[in-house]
Amino acid sequence: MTDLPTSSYPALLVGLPVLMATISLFFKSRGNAVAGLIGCLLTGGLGIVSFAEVTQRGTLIHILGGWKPPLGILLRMDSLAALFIGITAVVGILISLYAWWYFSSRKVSDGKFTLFWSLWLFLWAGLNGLFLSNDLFNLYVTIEVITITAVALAVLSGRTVALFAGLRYLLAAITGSMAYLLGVALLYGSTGTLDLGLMGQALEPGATATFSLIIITLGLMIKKAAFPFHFWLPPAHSSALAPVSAILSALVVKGAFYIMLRLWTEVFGVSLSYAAGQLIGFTGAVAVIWGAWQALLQTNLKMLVAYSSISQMGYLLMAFPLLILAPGVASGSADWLAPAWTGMAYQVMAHAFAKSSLFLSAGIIVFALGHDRIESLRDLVAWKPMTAMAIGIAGVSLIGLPPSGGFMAKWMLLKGIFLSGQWWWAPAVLLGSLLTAGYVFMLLRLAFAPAREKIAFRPVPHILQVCALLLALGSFLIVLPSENLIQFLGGTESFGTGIESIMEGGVHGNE
Amino acid sequence: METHQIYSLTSVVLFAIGIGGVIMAKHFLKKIIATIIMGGGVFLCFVSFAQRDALTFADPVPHALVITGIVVAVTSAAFALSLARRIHQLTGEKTFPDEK
Amino acid sequence: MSVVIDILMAILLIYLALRCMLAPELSKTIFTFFAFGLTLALAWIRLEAVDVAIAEAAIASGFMGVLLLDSLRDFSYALSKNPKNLELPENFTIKESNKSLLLPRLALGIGFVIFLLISMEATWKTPEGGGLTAVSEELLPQSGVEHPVTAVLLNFRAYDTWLEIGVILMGLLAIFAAGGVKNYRKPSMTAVDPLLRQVILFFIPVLFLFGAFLLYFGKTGPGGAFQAAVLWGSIGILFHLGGWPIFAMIPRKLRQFLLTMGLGSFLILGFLLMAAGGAMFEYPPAYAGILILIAETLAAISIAVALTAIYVYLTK
Amino acid sequence: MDDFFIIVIVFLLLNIALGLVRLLRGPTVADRLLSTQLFGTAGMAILMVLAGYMEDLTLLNVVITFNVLSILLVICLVQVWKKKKGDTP
Amino acid sequence: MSGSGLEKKERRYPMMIIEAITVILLVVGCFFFLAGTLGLLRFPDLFTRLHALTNADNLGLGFIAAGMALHFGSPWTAIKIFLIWLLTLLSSATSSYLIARFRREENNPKNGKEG
Repeated sequence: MTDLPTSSYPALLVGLPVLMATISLFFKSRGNAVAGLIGCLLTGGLGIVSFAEVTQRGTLIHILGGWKPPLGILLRMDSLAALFIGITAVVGILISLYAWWYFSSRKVSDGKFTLFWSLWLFLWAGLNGLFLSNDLFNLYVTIEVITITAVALAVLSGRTVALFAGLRYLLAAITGSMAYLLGVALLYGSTGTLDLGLMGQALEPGATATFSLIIITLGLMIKKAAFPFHFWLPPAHSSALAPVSAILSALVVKGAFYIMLRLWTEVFGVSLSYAAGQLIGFTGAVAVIWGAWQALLQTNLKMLVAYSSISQMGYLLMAFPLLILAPGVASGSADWLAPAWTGMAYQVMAHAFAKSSLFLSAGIIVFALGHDRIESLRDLVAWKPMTAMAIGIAGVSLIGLPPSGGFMAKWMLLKGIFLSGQWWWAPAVLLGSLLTAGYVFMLLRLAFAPAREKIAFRPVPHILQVCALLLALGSFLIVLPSENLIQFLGGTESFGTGIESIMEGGVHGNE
Repeated sequence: METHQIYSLTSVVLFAIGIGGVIMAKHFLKKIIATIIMGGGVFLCFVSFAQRDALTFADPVPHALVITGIVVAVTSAAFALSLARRIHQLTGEKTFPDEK
Repeated sequence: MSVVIDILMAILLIYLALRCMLAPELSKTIFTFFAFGLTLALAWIRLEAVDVAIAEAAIASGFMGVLLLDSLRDFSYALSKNPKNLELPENFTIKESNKSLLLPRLALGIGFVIFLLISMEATWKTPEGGGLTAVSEELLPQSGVEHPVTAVLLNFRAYDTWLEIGVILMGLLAIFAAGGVKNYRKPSMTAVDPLLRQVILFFIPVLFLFGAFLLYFGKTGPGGAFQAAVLWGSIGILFHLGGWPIFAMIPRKLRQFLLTMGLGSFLILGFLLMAAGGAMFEYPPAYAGILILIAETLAAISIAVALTAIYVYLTK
Repeated sequence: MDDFFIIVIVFLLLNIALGLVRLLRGPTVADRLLSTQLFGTAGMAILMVLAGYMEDLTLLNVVITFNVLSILLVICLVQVWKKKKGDTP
Repeated sequence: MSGSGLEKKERRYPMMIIEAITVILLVVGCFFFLAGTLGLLRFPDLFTRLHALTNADNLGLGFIAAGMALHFGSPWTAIKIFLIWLLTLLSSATSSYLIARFRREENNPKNGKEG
C-alpha cells in the first residue's frame, strides 16, 4: 500500500483546522469569530480540493514521519475517505456560515459562544483525522478528540438539560471508546500491528478475534447510538444550539459508523459470520422502526429530528448483512453488493444534508419563537416560506421520495435486498419510510394549516434560511452526478484493499 | 502461569468491574471513577502483551500508546468532573434524575 | 516464585476496584481509588513499564487525585444556597422505577459473568503476534534518542502525541465550555499556615528540578515530556494551594501563548518539515535528537500550564 | 537473595492489605488519608526492593514521584477541605 | 527465583557479610512496617495512629533503604537513596503535622453519603 502516490493533502486536512483553531484562540469575541470563519472556509475549501484531487489521482497517502507501517502511522485518502471528507466540507461550510449569522445576530453578552469556533475547528480536524486514519490506535485518539469537542459543543448552550445530556453523552462515549480500545489491545496482542491493512492480513480466526469483533462493535454502537444504546442521543442533540445540533447529527455520529465500516470490511473479514451480519442488520431494522415511531410521538421539533436521526442511522446498519455472504454463496454471483454499497454511501450523504437542514430550520424556528413546540409550526409557509420549504424538501429526502438522495439510498438498498434474496429486510425499509412520511407530513400539515392566533416572532436574518434551504437542496443535488459518484465509489483502482474485495466478492464469513 | 498472563486476566476483570460501575453506580463521581478503572484495565491488557513480546527490552509501542491513553482518559475524566460539578452547583443533583 | 507477588497484586487490584465501586460512602470510594492507582503503578513496574508507572502515579493518581479530592469536598457539603429547580422540557419523563428488580438484576449478573468468562477466554487464548519490539529495536538508532518509548512517542508515532497534546488543550476548552467563561478565582491570602507555605516553597524547586531531570532523562531512560509536565503542573497547583494565584497573575496573552505553544510549535515544525519536502514530522536524522528535545520541552511547558489551568478552573 | 527479596515484597504487600482495613473503616477522611500514606510509604519500600530484585535503578525515579505526589495530596486535602466555612456539613 | 545456589557458594567472604547485613536490615524494616500497620489498626484515635504510623513507617523505610543501598553497593546510588529517604522524612513529617492540624480544626466534614 505504501507505493501509492503520496501527497501532503491528508496532513494538511488535519493540520490546517488545528492551526486555525489555535490562532482563533488568541482573539477575543469578534476577531475570534472572523478567524474561526476563515478557518472553516479554508478547511472546507481544502476538503473540496482534496476530494477533487482524489477523483483525479486515485488514492493518496501520507506517511507520517517517514516511518512506514507497522511502526509508523499512515494517512490514507481513498475514495470512501474522500467522500466523507467532501460531505463534511460542504455541510461544514454551510453550517459555519449559518453559525456566523446565528451568533452575530444573537448579541450574546457573555463570551462563551466564542468557544464555538475553536471547538468546531478542532472537531473538524478530528473528523478529517478519523476519515484519513489507517491506524487503530490513532482512530481511538481521533474519536476521543471528536467526543470531547462534541460534548463541549453540546453543553455550550449552558442549559441544565444540556449539561445532564452532555454528561450522559460523555460517559456513554468514554465507555464506548474504552470498549473499542480493549478490542484494539487484544488485536494488537494477536497480530502485532496496528495498521488496518496489515492487521487484516495477519488476523487469524479464533476466540480473540471474535471477542474483539464483538467488543469493538459494541463500543462503536454505543458511540453511534445504534438501537439498544441510543439513550443518550435525543437529549444531547435536541438540547444543543442549532448549529451544534446540526454538526452532531449530520457529521459526528458518522465518525463511529465510519470506523465500524472500515473495521468490518478491512480487518474482521475472517471472523465475521453470516449470523453477525444478520444481528447487526436486525438492530438496524429495529432502530429504523422504533426511532421513527418515537419521532412520531414527540411534541418538540428538535426531539423529533433527533429521534429521526436514530431511525435514519439504522438504515446504514441494514446494509451490513448484505455485504456478508452466506456460506456457500459463490462470490461471483453476488451482484447485490454494488447496489447495497452505493445505497449506504447515498444514505450517508442524504442524511448528512437533510438532517443538518432540519436542525438548522428548527434553529430558525427557535430563534423566531423562543421555543420549538411542534404546534407552533402552524402557518409556517406564510411567515417563513423558505424555512417551510427547507423542512419540506429535507423531509422528502428523509422519506425517500424520488428524485431525492434519500430515494436513491433506499432504492439501492431495496435493490440489494431483493437481489440477495434477504427479503425480510424489505418490510423494515418500507415501514420506516412510511413512519418517516408520517412525521414529515405531520410537520407539513401544520405548516400549511392556518394559524389560530397571530404569532409574534423575532425577525430572522435571511441568510440563515438560505443556508438551511441550500442544505436541503443539497440532498437532492447529490442525485445529479449519481453516475459519476457510483463509478467513483466503485472504481477499483481508487479503493482500499477491503472495500475492493467487497466489490469483487463480499466479505466471507468463516464457514 | 506467567506474569503477563496473570495481568492480562486481571485486566479484563478490571474492565468488567469498570463497565459494571458505569452502568450500576449512581453517583456521578463513582461513574467517572468507574471509567478510569475501565481504562486501567484496558491499559493493563496492552502492557501485559508488551511484556510478553519483550526481547532485549519490552515492546515500546504499547507503552507509548498507554501513556497517550492515560492522558486522554484523564482529560476526558476531568471534563466529566467539570460537567458533574457544574450540574451539582446548578441543581444540587448528584445523580441522573431517572436513576435515583 | 515471583508469581506470588503478581498474584497478590492482581488480587489486591481486583479487590480494590470492587471495593471502590461497591463502597457506600463517597470518601471511601475515592480513597480506595487512590490505593488502586498506587497498586496499578506497582503493577506497571512488575510489567517492566517504568514510563507508564511514572505517568500513572503522576497523572492518574496525583493530578486526578487532587481533582477528585476537591470534587469530593464539593459533593460532601450540602449547598448553602437553595439550588435551582430542574429545568426539564415537558416531555422529559422520568422513568418509573421498576418494582420487581430481581429478574433484571439476575439477568444483568448472569450477563456480567458470561461477559467475564468470554473475555477471559479471549485474553487467555490471544495468539502471540510478536509485537513491534524487533522493528523498533532495528530502527531505534535512526530515531535520535536512545530510549525506545521516547522514540515511539516523539518520533515513530509523533502524530499521536501531537494529537494528544491537542486533546489536553481541548479538554481545557471543554471545561471552559461547561462552566462558562468567568474570571479566575482569587484565592484567599489568609488562612494559609506559615509552615505549609515553607513546605510548599521547599517542594516547588524539588518538583521543578525533578521534572527537568525526567524530561532530559527521557532521552536515555524512562521519563519524558508528559511525566515532566505533570510534575511542573503540580508546581502551579501547589502555588495555588499556598495562596499565590500564579495562573491569574500571568497576563492573558502570555497565558494563551503558553497554552498553545506545545501544540502550535509541534504543528509548525511539522509544516516546515513538509515544506522542506519530507512528510509531516519527518525529522532529518542528524537533527532528530535536538528537535525532539525542543518539541518535548515546549510541549511539557504547555501541558503543565494546561493542567494548572484545568485545576484552577475546575476548583473555582 | 532474590527469594528473600520476594518474601520481603510479599510481606510488605500483605502489610498494605492490612492497612486497607483502616481505609475502609474510616471513620474520618483524615484516617483514610493516613491509610493512603501507609500505602505510599510501603509502596516506596516495595519499589526499592523491586529495584534490587529486577536490577533496574530507574525505579528510584518512580519512588521520588510517589513521594512528591503523596505530599501534594495531603496539602490539597488540608487546604481545600478547610475553606468556605459558611457551608453546613 | 533464579537458581544461583552455586554462584552464591563461590562468592567471597565479605560479600556474604554484606548480604547478611542487608537481610537483617530488611527484616528490621519489615518489622517496623508491621508495627506501624498494627498501630494504624489498633490505636483508638487519629493522633495516636498518626504517631505510630509516621514514626514506624519512616524508620522501616529507612532500614529498607539502607539495606538496599548496601545491596547496590555503588556510592552514587547510596547517596540517591539517602536523599530519597530524607525527602520522605520531610514530607511525612509535614504531612503528619498538617493532618493533625487539619483534625484539630472544628469544621471537619462528615463523610458524604452517596445519594
